[in-house]
Amino acid sequence: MKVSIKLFASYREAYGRDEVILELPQGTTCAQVQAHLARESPQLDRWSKIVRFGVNCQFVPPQTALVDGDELVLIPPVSGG
Amino acid sequence: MKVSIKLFASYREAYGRDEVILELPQGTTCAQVQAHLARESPQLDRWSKIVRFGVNCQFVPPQTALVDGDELVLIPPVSGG
Amino acid sequence: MSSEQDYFAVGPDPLDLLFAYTLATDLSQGAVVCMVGTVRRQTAGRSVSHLEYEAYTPMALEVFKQIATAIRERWPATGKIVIHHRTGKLALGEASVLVAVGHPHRAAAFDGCEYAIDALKSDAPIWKKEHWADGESDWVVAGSVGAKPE
Amino acid sequence: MSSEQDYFAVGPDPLDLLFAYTLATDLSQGAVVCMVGTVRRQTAGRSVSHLEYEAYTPMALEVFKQIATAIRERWPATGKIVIHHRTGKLALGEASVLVAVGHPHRAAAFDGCEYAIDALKSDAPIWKKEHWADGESDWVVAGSVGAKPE
Repeated sequence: MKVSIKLFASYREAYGRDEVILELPQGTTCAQVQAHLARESPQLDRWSKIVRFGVNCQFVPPQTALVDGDELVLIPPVSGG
Repeated sequence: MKVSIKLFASYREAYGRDEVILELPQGTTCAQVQAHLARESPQLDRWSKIVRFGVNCQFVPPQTALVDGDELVLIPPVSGG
Repeated sequence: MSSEQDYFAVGPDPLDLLFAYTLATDLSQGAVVCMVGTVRRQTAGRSVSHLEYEAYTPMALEVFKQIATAIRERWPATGKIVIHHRTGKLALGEASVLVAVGHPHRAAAFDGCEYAIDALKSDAPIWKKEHWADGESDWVVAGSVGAKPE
Repeated sequence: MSSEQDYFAVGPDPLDLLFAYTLATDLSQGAVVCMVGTVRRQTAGRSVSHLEYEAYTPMALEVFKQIATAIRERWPATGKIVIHHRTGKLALGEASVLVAVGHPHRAAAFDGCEYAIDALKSDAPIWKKEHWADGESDWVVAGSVGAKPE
């Protein structure tokens, strides 16, 4: 399945891009995507325990399975306001 | 001694004037002034228990004795804001 | 605590929120909280035509200063404080009172601003006369039927 | 609860307090409380040169809507809600966020407004990068040294 991953702030800088389109096996979870990216960019590791996930603009738990066409956003600690 | 009494809102309307200059014996207290005015305008009675007093722009207790030249304000329940 | 930064006013001119905000904010403030009280269409179910405010201005300004002092005692890092109350005739929807408080942190800005309006309503020598649509009018007495806590 | 009265925005344009206030007030409101967050000269003792905000706009707007729904559940008579957050580069003193809430009674307007900014700061997908005078910069992590609760 194809999923577009949106990266912001420290994730974008660590990974060097603001969007990644990934070809993933059915049922891959958000947490697994985070782990996959962290393997490629170890600096992402420092967020792995506190990153949050958004799918189609809604917060979802880390174990949420993604489906084809989903837009996943990895949300490092926010600091709006 | 001479004291100027300032009247506002329901007091002004009940008494028909916004200021009264009174010639009073030394040591007259704020509460006594209120009683004096209420004798002349019984409608003021309904406030007598909850009226507050200001002398020279400061809140003072009812038993405060006035001195010559003081500006006393009788403060019916306030409703600012 | 110097309070020359503050701005207190009581008078007939319409309130200016932007003016108050610009005054209340400066480079050390992280947050400015403003509260504006407006003339409501109805109070306690009775439809209002307009309001009239009367103030003993010199003492009201004195009370505003004391409110600012009290705020700084409780929230010492409070920056500027603006308290502006209108007098005279006010139509529906018009702003009757405006309070703005600046503080490096928002929680204290909220608390200081709410403290200011609550203290003003209990102590400032200002009186509100409600004129209802049915032609009747009366001075509001807090706690009486006509004056739900606003 | 219809929320078409609300105004939510995330974007680079400067915030407009008067616009927000005019939106938030209407004849049934007795009080409008606005909170404006501004770029402070210093955070945790380190002098700031400027800030940069980045947002995942579609989701931020979604979060704002959910915040408004939550406010109306707790304070049903809440009128209009305005939440506007800036993105891009901000100089010292500029407003980064503005929240305005109207309500017939001021206490609930204060509570709703404070709830909104607190919820925004914890949930909205918006990130702040602090650029300090010494040339260094970093994304703010709430609770870390660089980000005292604002």
